[in-house]
Amino acid sequence: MSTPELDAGAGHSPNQEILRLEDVGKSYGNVHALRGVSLSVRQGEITCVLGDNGAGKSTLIKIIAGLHQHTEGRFTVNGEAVRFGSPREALDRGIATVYQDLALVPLMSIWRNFFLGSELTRGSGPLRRLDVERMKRVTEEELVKMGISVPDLDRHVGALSGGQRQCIAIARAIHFGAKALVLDEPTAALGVKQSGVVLKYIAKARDAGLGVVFITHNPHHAHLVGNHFVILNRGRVSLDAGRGDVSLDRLTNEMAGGAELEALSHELSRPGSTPEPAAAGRTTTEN
Amino acid sequence: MSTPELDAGAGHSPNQEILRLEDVGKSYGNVHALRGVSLSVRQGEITCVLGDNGAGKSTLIKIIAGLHQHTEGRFTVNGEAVRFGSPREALDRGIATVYQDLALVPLMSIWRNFFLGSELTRGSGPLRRLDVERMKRVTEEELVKMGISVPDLDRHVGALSGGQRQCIAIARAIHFGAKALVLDEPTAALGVKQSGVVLKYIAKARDAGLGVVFITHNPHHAHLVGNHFVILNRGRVSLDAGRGDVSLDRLTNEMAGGAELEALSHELSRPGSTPEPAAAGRTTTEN
Amino acid sequence: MSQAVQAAPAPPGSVDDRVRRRSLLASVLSRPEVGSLVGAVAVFALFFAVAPTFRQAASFATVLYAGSTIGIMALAVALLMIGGEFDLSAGVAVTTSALFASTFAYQLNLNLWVGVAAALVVSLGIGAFNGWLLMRTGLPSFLITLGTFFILQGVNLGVTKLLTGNVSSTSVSDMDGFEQARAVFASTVPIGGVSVKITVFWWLLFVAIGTWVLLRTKTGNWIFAAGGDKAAARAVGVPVRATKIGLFMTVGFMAWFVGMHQLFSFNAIQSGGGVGQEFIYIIAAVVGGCLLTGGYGSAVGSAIGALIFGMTSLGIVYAGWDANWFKAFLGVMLLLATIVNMIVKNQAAKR
Amino acid sequence: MSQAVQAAPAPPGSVDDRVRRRSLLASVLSRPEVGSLVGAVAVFALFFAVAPTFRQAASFATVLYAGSTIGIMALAVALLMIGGEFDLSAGVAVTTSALFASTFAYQLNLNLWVGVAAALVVSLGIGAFNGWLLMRTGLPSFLITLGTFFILQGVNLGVTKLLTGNVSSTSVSDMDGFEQARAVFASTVPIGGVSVKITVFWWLLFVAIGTWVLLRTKTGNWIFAAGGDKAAARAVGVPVRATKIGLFMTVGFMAWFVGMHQLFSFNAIQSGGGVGQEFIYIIAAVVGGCLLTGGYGSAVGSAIGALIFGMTSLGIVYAGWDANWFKAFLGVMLLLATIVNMIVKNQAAKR
Amino acid sequence: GGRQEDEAPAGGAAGKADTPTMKIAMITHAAPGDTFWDIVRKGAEAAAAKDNVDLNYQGAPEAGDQVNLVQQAIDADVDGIAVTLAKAEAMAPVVKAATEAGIPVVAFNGGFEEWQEAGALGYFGQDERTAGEAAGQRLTTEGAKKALCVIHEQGHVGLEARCAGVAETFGGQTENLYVTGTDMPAVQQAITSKLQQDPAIDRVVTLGAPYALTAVKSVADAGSSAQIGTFDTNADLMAAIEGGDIQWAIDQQPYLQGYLAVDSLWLYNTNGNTIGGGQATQTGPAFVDASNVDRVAEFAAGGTR
Ligand SMILES: Nc1ncnc2c1ncn2[C@@H]1O[C@H](COP(=O)(O)OP(=O)(O)OP(=O)(O)O)[C@@H](O)[C@H]1O
Ligand SMILES: Nc1ncnc2c1ncn2[C@@H]1O[C@H](COP(=O)(O)OP(=O)(O)OP(=O)(O)O)[C@@H](O)[C@H]1O
Ligand SMILES: [Mg+2]
Ligand SMILES: [Mg+2]
Repeated sequence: MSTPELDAGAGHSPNQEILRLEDVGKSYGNVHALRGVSLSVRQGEITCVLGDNGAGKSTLIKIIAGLHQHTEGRFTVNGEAVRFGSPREALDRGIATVYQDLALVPLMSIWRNFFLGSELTRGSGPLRRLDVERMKRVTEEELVKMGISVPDLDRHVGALSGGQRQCIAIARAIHFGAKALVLDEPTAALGVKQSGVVLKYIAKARDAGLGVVFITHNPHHAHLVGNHFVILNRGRVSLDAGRGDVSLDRLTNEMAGGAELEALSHELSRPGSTPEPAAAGRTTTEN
Repeated sequence: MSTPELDAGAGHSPNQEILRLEDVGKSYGNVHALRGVSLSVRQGEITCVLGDNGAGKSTLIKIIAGLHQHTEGRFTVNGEAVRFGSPREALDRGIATVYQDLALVPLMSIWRNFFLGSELTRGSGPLRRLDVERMKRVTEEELVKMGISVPDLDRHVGALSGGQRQCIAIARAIHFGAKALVLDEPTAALGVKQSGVVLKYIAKARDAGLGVVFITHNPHHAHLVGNHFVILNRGRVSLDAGRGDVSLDRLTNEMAGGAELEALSHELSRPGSTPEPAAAGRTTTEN
Repeated sequence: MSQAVQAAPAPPGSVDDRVRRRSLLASVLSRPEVGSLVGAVAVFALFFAVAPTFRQAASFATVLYAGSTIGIMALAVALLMIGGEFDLSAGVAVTTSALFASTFAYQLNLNLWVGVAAALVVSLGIGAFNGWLLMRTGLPSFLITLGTFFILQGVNLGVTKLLTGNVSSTSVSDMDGFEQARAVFASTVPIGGVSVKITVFWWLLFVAIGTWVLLRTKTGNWIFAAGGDKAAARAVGVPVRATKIGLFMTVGFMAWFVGMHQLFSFNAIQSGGGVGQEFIYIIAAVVGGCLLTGGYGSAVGSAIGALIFGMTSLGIVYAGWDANWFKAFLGVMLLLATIVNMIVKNQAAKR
Repeated sequence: MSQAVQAAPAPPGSVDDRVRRRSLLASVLSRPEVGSLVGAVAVFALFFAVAPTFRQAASFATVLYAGSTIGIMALAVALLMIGGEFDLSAGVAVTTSALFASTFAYQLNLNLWVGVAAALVVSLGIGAFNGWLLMRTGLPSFLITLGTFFILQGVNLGVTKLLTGNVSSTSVSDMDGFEQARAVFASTVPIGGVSVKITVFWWLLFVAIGTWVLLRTKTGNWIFAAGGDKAAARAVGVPVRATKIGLFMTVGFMAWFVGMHQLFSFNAIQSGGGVGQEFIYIIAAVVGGCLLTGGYGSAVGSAIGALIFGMTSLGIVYAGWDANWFKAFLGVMLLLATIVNMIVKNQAAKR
Repeated sequence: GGRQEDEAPAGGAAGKADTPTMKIAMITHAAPGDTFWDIVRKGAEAAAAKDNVDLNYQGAPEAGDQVNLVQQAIDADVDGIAVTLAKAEAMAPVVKAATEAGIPVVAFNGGFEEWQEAGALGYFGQDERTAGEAAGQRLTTEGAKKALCVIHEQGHVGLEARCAGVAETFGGQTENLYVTGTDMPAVQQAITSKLQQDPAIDRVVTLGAPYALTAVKSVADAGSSAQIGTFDTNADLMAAIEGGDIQWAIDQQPYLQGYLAVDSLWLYNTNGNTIGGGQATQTGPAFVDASNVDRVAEFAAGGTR
């Protein structure tokens, strides 16, 4: 396991650029979800994409993952301009993705979901068949490493808790990501411990020389591992900075879209004396 | 809006108990998801339910919400033993819930989803009809208050981002919760700003005299607003304490199931020199 | 590589500049029924061009009549499909209702209206039974109503044979109440020299009520929710069970209505009738824009679907195309109509 | 109210004490086909008790034969349904294949095997067309294959009439290659004094292959994924498009096989045949435990479903029950078989 | 209206034979619920009652299913099989299997040309094509110009053969129209539209009594002056012929077909007789029209004509 010397704090990194988006835009019908977004992901670096709800983060990673196609701009992988027709093409270039909606098939078992689309086989010709033993073993190992206990790998994914499902999606992407790893809010449903494990994995992938795109709403998480921060705001890039150029506080403020957060935390920590919050919201049920 | 005097820090609270679970258990087939869980939710208090992934939190709130039935123990609402046959019964007692999977109908518009099951009508007899204007107005107001901009209330919920969807579910529950508010990881997909707004709402509901059950993986969030903390571990209660009895650090440690978190944060903050994390996890794609 | 902020964040809650206002055209185009409406216009234009007879008002009245007999049932089936369920017994239920009304009144020597009322009870009962069994067992409605389909088919024949000794019911044309009932269910209304069947007007009325219920009442909301996501609907307190049973009973009601129409226009009912009609109804609903998976569709759409089906099957006759190829033409026309529908929808989505 | 820790947290990754080991019985019971197997046993026991003829080995061979002709197609239809799609043209496609083989060889005076091979190409082509149009247009398969259904039905009649002047194809019994083809597709194998139709063995073989493919190959994984959640499957790189087209072609292949069986057992083919059979296939698949919504089911289940259907429809005759009530009996039996199925599943879920 | 207390029971009741109970299977190519086949069955049941026969009546439109039904009768080791050979090619092997198993087989209704080759003992009925030809001749003598032949089940051999027969002997033009027999309003609409499209049509020929009655409404709706003839009869049809709405009906005496088929098997088993002596026994075609309708109507009311 190589541990390349990283200059994590610098703006300009000497590492090779794996993914590059230039002025990329995307519309869904009459909604212009992304406009003129530029971004680059380098080998051995973690690019954090941050932003408000509905800012366009998931749309961005869906373009990278080949699920959607951009309607404007250029997208290059290893310097070559691409326009993925399907996620298969992205996977074939070593780009593995954890989607926000997880992309698991509820009625299929855990191990089948883990290896879906990249099944292990043995034998050849007409006798080529799934290597069930090995797939189960690998799945179990990977999940144990993530710190979740799933007693029965033949259980349907639909019967798992939200966090357990998320762990499977993450473990799968980490297992199959060869060049780049794209994670859309991977820690959203995760507990403290699992979140830690995931962050550790992300760091490890970076150290193994992968390019990582990490989307999160948690500035702490982002600041802990990120080399590079891109903040999206209503489909546009509003900040693009290296680790050295932003403090945690600045990041948090940028993400919250203003400084009103301080006030909030004060307000909340004094229960029983809440000052008038903007326009009373709750009414009791009627009807 | 009444602001009853709260003794948020004390273990014994004088407030009236709204919900009470005694030794409640629940099995899904061969999985015993909850065992002997006792819990009480009082008027004007926030009870935080914390715990690892798969600990049984969602199962617990589904029992409270009337979606599942407990297989063991006793569940009382306002002192009366109940066994809800359907969520409608819970709603009729003023218990509103935000489910982890949100319970939105993707092909229906935003305002229809907001009022689903509790539609406003006008006119009477055969002319009784939906009060579309008022429903749209209320929906818009509530969403604006949450700080998200949804330009077109006639959009299908299926076309919204994860966070936007979560906001709708929360706004709905807050609007309809009359006696108790149950929230299952409401801030999971939310940005920093929206999370703040949600916490503010939770505090406001408490101040208005509702009993709140708040499930989260974020110890900061929990500690900011909670009066009472229940930690679930593998279906059992492993900690049940008042606000005064636990510090944020203890809470975090309990939630992470040990002290290994410190090490992790250290480890991660020194990129480029990651020490051996337990058993190498990533292998490149093979197949 | 630190860059300056490129766009100032807009204040929260303000109007989102990313959203272009949808043109009125685009909003109209995105209604479920508009695509099929364009398909219907295309089919109409085609036959208008190739079949001279098709242009006559009298022919149009015949087409409308064909649309109405399919469309009244298709409406109920569409509502049921929006609510996420199927009813394979819908076709034979029509025959059951008609047989029951005539046999009941005949055997007991009653006024026909008593038979009509009793048949309504039976039809609603069959619907309620389907719905109840569905909710009780949790089996897919395909299986439940398939069972009812076979059972009703057998009962229609078995009972008729048992009571009349024949395979069709006895003619009711000379019984008390026949004329009034015929006026309600099966008369002809002359409009500007053209005789239009009364079912056409009933059809319009039912579609109007269906649209009102779907879009403007609680019940409509519940139907969409029950079909779109049953679990979510239940979780927010929608009475899913009652909604679905109600939908099955609506199918029962319409089956009764169409059954009465058949009874009073043909006087006697063949006990083997109705088999296969259930699919025509489903076809009309789907062509009209209903999703088979539930949660999406419209009442008007079902009417347009029925009209497309009626126009196509009669249009081929009006055009004088070779009868041997009838089904082939029908298939091609249906495919074309739905492909037009899809193109319109895609265009709408792009705006 | 601070309480002591009640249970020490278990170390991560260790065995979860909340999970009871499922008994072998419970695991077996939770397979998709087991419920229907119990249903099949119940139906078998019933007819074994009431119909003396049903107990003979020869009758059982007849039942197996009925099962095989439904079951071979039901297998392909079940695979397609697991993959999330329907094929309404499956019934008439059988007739198309048989008509094509005989007409092609007859009109051009060729060896029958040439006709058989050409029919295979045509059948696979129809399947591929269905699949391609489905993926190309994104319309529901119900509509696409409904179009094909009508078109094939029209073409069967139109072409046959055009070429032979009749509604059935000319007999092929005196053409070259007939005997060999008959041996392959429609011969009888004597086993212990009972003549068993060769289709029964083909059926077993196909079901075995189907099971192998579903459970032990990549393709099987993709079929489940494509039907269970198309979007998720695509997102992780499953070739959904190819999988679905392949499934339609499998239906085409089986339609060809059954068509050849019909051709070589009946020598001449009625152009109107096959209509309505598509639902029998779907029924068999659903009774055998396939979900209509896709993503769940089994090959063995489809076979059991076909057997239930065959046993029921023949059993009613063996029992000598009145033909007028045939459908009613069939409906009741089907409902009972599926309710037994459901009870078994619920029991399994509780363990 | 309504049920009359004194309605006579249908069918002729003869004395009962004292021969041992005989099991006979009757297997047709008809779906249940068809008027024509119901009368066939009544004839068969009348014979069965007289001959002390345990009759098992079955029908299936798909060739494969009909073959299976015959095979089942063989499995049940019946004493005789009466079968329609509308799809003679498909049925021949299983008929042979029955005779090889020592079960006498008679053919009826369909298979006028193929019954001997298939190995049946006798044939009772009316070739559909011949019946059609008779109708065609009648149309020609009436001086009709253009006839519409309404087929209520697409691809049905017997129905197609009737229309083909009409086309063959009719001097004028014949056109076929396919309608959905299970949906009466659709039948009415389709005939109406055809009459609107082609006003030259002056004869409508339907292939079943209920469809003839529906055609009456279509003719009225379309304002056409076409006359109506039909195959097969029932009670309402007789009234329509009496009232002049329908000109004639071709009666192939289905009651007789069923009766003779069963009776001949009984005779063969008890006395070695073959009705027809190796020749086909024709049961039609006979025309019912204004001239003889009163004679037939009486029995049609009982459901046996
Ligand atoms: N429908 C079900 N059938 C079977 N097992 C289930 C089902 N739902 C949940 N479980 C199991 O019950 C346990 C508790 O699940 P639950 O969803 O309550 O966890 P949770 O605490 O909410 O976790 P998370 O934080 O990941 O949401 C898990 O082991 C899960 O796999
Ligand atoms: N399929 C779609 N059709 C139409 N609009 C869409 C679709 N998907 C997303 N959008 C819109 O595009 C915008 C960006 O959505 P996106 O999912 O990328 O946001 P996000 O940054 O991932 O938000 P979140 O943090 O809530 O997940 C939102 O306004 C959303 O409503
Ligand atoms: Mg997102
Ligand atoms: Mg949960």
